[in-house]
Amino acid sequence: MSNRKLKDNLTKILIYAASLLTVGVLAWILIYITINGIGEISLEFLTSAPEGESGGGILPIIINTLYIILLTIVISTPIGVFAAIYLVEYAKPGKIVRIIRFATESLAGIPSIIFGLFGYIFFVTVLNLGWSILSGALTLSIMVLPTMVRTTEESLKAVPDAYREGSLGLGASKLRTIRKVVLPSAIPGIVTGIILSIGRIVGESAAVYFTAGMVSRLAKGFLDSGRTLAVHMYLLAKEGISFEKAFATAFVLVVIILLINFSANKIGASLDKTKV
Amino acid sequence: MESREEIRQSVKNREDSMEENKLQNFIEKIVENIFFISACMAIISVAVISIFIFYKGGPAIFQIGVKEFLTGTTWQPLGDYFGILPMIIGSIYATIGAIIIGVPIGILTAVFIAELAPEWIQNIVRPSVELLAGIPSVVYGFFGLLVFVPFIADTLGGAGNSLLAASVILGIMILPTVINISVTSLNSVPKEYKEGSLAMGASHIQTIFKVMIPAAKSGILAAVILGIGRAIGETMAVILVAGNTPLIPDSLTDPIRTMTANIALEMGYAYGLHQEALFATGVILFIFIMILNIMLNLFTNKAGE
Amino acid sequence: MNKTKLSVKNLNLFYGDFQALKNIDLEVESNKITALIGPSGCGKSTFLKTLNRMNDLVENVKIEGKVSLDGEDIYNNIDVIKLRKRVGMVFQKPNPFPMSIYDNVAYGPRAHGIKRKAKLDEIVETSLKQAAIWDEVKDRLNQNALGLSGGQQQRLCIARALAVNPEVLLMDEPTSALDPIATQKIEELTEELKEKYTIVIVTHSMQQAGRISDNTAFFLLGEVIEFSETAKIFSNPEDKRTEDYITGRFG
Amino acid sequence: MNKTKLSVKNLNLFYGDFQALKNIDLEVESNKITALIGPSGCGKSTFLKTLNRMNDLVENVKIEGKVSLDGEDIYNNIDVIKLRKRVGMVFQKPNPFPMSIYDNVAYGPRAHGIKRKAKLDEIVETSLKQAAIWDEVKDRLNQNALGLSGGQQQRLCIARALAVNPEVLLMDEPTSALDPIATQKIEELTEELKEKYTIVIVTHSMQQAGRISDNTAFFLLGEVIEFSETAKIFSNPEDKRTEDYITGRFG
Amino acid sequence: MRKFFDQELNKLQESLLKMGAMVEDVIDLAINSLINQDIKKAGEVIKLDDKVDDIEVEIEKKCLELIVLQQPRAKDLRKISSILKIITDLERIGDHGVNIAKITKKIGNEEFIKPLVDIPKMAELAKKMVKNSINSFLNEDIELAKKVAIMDDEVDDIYESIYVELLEMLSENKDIMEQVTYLLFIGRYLERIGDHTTNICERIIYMVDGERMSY
Amino acid sequence: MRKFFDQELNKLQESLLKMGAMVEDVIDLAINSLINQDIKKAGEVIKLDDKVDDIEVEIEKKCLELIVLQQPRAKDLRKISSILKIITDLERIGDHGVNIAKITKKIGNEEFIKPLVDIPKMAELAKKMVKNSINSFLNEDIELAKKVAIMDDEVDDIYESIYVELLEMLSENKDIMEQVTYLLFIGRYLERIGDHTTNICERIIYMVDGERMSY
Ligand SMILES: Nc1ncnc2c1ncn2[C@@H]1O[C@H](COP(=O)(O)OP(=O)(O)OP(=O)(O)O)[C@@H](O)[C@H]1O
Ligand SMILES: Nc1ncnc2c1ncn2[C@@H]1O[C@H](COP(=O)(O)OP(=O)(O)OP(=O)(O)O)[C@@H](O)[C@H]1O
Ligand SMILES: [Mg+2]
Ligand SMILES: [Mg+2]
Ligand SMILES: O=P([O-])([O-])[O-]
Repeated sequence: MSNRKLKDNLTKILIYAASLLTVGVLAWILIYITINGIGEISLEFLTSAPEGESGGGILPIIINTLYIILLTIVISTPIGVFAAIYLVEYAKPGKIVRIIRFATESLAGIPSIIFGLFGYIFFVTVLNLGWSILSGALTLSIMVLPTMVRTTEESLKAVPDAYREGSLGLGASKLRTIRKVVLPSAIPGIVTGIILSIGRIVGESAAVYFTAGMVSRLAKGFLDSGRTLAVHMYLLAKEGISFEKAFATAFVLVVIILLINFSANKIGASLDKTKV
Repeated sequence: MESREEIRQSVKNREDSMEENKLQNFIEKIVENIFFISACMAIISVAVISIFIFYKGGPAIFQIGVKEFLTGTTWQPLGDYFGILPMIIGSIYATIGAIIIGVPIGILTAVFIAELAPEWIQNIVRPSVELLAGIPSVVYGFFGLLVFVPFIADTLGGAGNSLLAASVILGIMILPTVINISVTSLNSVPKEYKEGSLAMGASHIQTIFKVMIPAAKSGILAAVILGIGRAIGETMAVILVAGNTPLIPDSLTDPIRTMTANIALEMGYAYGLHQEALFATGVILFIFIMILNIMLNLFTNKAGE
Repeated sequence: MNKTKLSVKNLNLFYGDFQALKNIDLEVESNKITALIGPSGCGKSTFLKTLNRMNDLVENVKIEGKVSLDGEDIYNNIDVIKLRKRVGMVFQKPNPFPMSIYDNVAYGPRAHGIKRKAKLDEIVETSLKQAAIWDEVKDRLNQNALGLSGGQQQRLCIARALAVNPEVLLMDEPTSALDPIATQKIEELTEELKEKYTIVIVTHSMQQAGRISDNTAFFLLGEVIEFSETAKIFSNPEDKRTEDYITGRFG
Repeated sequence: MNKTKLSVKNLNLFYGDFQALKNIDLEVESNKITALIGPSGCGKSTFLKTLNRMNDLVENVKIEGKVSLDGEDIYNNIDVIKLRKRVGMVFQKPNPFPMSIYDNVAYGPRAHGIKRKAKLDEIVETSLKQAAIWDEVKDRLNQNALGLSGGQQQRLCIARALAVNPEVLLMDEPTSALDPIATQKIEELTEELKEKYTIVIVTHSMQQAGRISDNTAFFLLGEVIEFSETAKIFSNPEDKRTEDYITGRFG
Repeated sequence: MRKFFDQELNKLQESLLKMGAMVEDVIDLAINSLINQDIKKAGEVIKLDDKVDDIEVEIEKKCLELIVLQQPRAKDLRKISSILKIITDLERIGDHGVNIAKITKKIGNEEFIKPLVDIPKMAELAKKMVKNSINSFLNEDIELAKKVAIMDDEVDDIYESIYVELLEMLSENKDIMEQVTYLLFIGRYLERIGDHTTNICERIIYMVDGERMSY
Repeated sequence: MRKFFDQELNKLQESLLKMGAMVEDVIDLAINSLINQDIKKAGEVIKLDDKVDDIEVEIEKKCLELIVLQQPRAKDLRKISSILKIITDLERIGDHGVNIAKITKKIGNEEFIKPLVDIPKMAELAKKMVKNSINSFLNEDIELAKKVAIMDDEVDDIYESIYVELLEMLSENKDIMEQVTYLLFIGRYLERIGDHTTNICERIIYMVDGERMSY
């Protein structure tokens, strides 16, 4: 009996230690970035363009990032949602579905550097879009497609079959059933998917680095090149140009991510129709 | 008489609605096809990616020679030496290191979150872990560069940019993947199992390790495989802390260069065979990842049964 | 003999190679409650779904034989949507849509093209009244239907089915997810509904079949072993297997 | 009066501010089947769980009063693990662990430190025999328990509970997820088990309480309205509310 | 609540009321035909009793149906099982009516050895007892039921006095032997009818209180 | 299957068997005490009948309990409801035994006007009918049940002949008047016993076949 208690207690100690470590590392990173980064943050830093080697702010870079986010979401959301609808609502179990699923999963597992390579070959070179916001967005769209498909799929699957049967049983057509009953219930999931994708886009560096280029100015259009926050930060750190500005950029990135996470939860919850 | 009139009327109504329905059926068909094409985008993407990567990188492998390319230990693009064995080994070592650090901690933390933590602590830890997942990898790299690298240099000697630093950073980076998926699969273990075990007088810890973790086994395995994928594919963070010397490391404190780093570092200025050799590195990486994906697929399919 | 509403002739149904229904012959009388009983997996739900072609949704189903509604073959050249409007269905677990009570009831009529608010209001009110739930919800029609209790939800689902003005109501174990009190309310409701509708109900509970149905069909391994008046089935069944089942000496 | 196995005195239970059990007094007799009936949410499951302290798992529970097993207060200075070994539990949904049939039954004894294979073999066999499922599974003890049918799973769960050699078996609606035939098997099993064990069973089905129990407690809104011999409760209850409930004229 | 069941139970009670009324008619008719020495009427009694038998079968069937289909419990079941028992008694009362009618036929036009006073009085009492017992059932009126039991004592007393009187008359005039035995039997039958109503009342008290009482 | 219910049903049938045996004893004892003019024994009949009454109440209670707790259906319910009816008949048979015993007391030591031949014969038959009816119930033996109904005809015939014979004797000797009426009543009671067993047999046929038959 006490043997069992001893074992139990030792195991518990291990578990607590591991958890403490996890949370500790996170806190450490956040605090470290905050302490070192917050000093450099100023209105000017946020509202001016980079200058020279190490001067200036990050406004154009923030705007480039927003461009890429917007474009990627506009491209990937309909495709992702439609694909999920097909998989959940129409596809008959069989080869084709298995292939689609496998493809989606593979896509999710492909490292961003490969996307970068591919984007570089295909969009930048073959389609001759050059280093541009559009090349970046197209590459990222493929990259976030699995996230979109999967989160939408999950939320479609979470819609009880009873709703579908109920609707069809009333004589509603399939499309109507999807539009009026299934999709509304899946909206929170879809929104979560979008927000998660935004998070990925914001944090992505390798793929963007190869496709959107690294010019530090404001992109003049979708076909113009421009670096994003993550790339900016990588370059600052890698080249050792300015650790202060790198910290500040890291801080901005982290804050954005925090905001995204926070709103993902809130928006998802507020849209949930099944909660009474 | 009246009833016959009624029948006639109802037949007519039915014919009317048949017309209406043909149109509706047509629309439904078209929309379904749109959905189908969207669903095929994933297949198309994977196919196109594979084709282009192999198309660009495949020929180089044969030009260099499969054996030379895979087992050559020297990488000197200027000298036309394109052996990527150091990079392959670097990737594998770093990944193994990440697993050794990240998996046990991750699973134990998952157990803590799913089972032991009181609700208010859970409410702190879970979002923290999600946040950990959201932090851009460059930030990790940057943090590693400024914290671990100097620390290793100071305590263990060497430059600090090393296999160890890469492993630690990757270990931390796979934590959220391992934790989140493990927690999800632990939580999806029916609470009936837990109740059943406790009701028989098994202790909570016994219950967790004898019933819940085995029941969540396939989910946890999937988490580990995804973690491996993430570690092997990570680029920017690794570049920042690994030292990037294309040599096979002898010790934990030696610098390493991973396949991903190899590509990212030199792509900017490479041309000709050099550039193709980088694409070829991508091919090898791609093959690694595909093998992992297939393994993952096997596991998750098994879990579904 | 009363008027036949649904007539099933020599029906066979296969899921792939597995024959789930064998040579079913059965006549559902108008304005009666017909109960389907039998052990789990004997094909009750499958049979019920053939009556409004909900089986069309399932893969790999093959159906032979004839099912006719008011004499008209429902598997031949008929509009499924119209059929389902005429033959409504209520499911085992209450499944109101995650929308307001009003929208739930108005869902069917809207799907069938009714748009006028006044008309919809009227339909919603009469349907809810028929389902004996109007008084409980009339002050909160705009609240989410998921906030209702299980029994209320099920009555709402019945109201929703009634809103498209069906002729037949199919119910697949409509009370098995409910507690005894809610169950009783639903049972009483069915008694009242049969004045206007023809009801076919699958039930796991023989007691329930006894309490509410006029005719009972006993299913076993995909066959209808016995079909006759409920009182007869329960007090003096013809077939040994029926007797064994209803007296609990089965298997 | 027979021997009292469990005695509950003036039990009050609160979930936060909500009082789920009010002043419960109840004596469970040895080697008898005691049924708990009452409308949904009246506190049957909650009460059952107080008997082996499964409520300890719930946040924010406050328990007052005394529950004693063979005269010993189970809320005072007692090892919960020992208690649960003595007071086993079977749940509403069959919940075999996702492991082999053998391992399921051996789980409890192993958790309590029995390691010898021969001993485990013996326990597994006798438990499965007691649960009347040995013949059905003896040739496939190493197969996954999830491959069994619902009724078999539930009997396996009973065997699993018996394997730790309890004195009392608590059952929370053990047949509500089963079809009538599986239900009957379980009911018969309980009849046999009461020779050796004391059984407390929650059931939604009054019929079931009638069929198998010796004593019945009727719960309403957290109170025990009436507790006496089952035959008495069903044929001549004292309290108007009990009468209304069991004759279906409630609420 | 349980509207349908309550409706069915009401129907059943109505049938019982009807059966009771028929049985009263049987007694009435039997005694009338006896008093008026109306053999044709006596034949009608037998026909009416057949109807009583039919309605008994019908009620019994309905009771069993309700038991099997509606699972009555507690008081509901006591009610139905009471009906089951009551109809047996009523049916028997009807039979005794027939027994009387049969004697009427045998006596035929033969003059009565004495004016029939006590027998009609008993019959009147018996009828009243039947009526009261049915009413006390319908209204669950235990007091009324107890009164019936008291009336039965009265019936028994009358029977006793008839018995004594007839045997006295017989000892004076042995020729009336046959009619005396007939009248004795009739008295006996009426007395039995009283007993049967008493049985009914015992039932009612059990039904209402749940305790079986014996008088 | 339904082991517990079947056990209970068996117990119930055993009780019924016991009740049948007791009722036979009642008849036996009653006739014996009559033949032997044993007033003490006649007193015992009344005591024994009280036991019959007790066991009837008990069986009835058990039947209702089974109905309420076990929800019997189809043949099970027919069986239980048959038992419910059968015990009423048995109880009534017991009562008739008591009636006979009461007469025994009244006759006392007074010499019989003729050697009792037919009455014991009837009693023997009646006993056999009771036994057979119970047996046919337990074995669901319709043939046997039908035989009982035939035996009842025999009983009726004997009663008829007793009646004629007694009235003849009476017309020869008017002094035996009182005993004649007593013996007539006894005949009548035995005849009623026969009727009750016939009722039981009708029941059995209904129970087995599910159709209510009338003989
Ligand atoms: N979609 C399907 N594909 C293949 N087999 C099926 C399918 N649906 C049902 N079956 C099989 O058909 C048989 C009849 O199923 P059905 O659901 O009609 O039974 P049921 O009588 O309604 O049982 P229950 O009482 O459990 O609801 C079962 O053996 C079942 O396994
Ligand atoms: N963990 C909990 N926290 C708060 N309230 C609870 C909790 N569990 C149960 N309750 C409440 O306590 C009351 C009794 O619940 P309990 O589950 O015991 O009812 P029950 O009689 O078993 O009902 P059912 O027949 O539906 O199983 C209910 O009102 C329920 O909402
Ligand atoms: Mg079903
Ligand atoms: Mg419960
Ligand atoms: O029918 P009875 O002879 O008992 O009055």
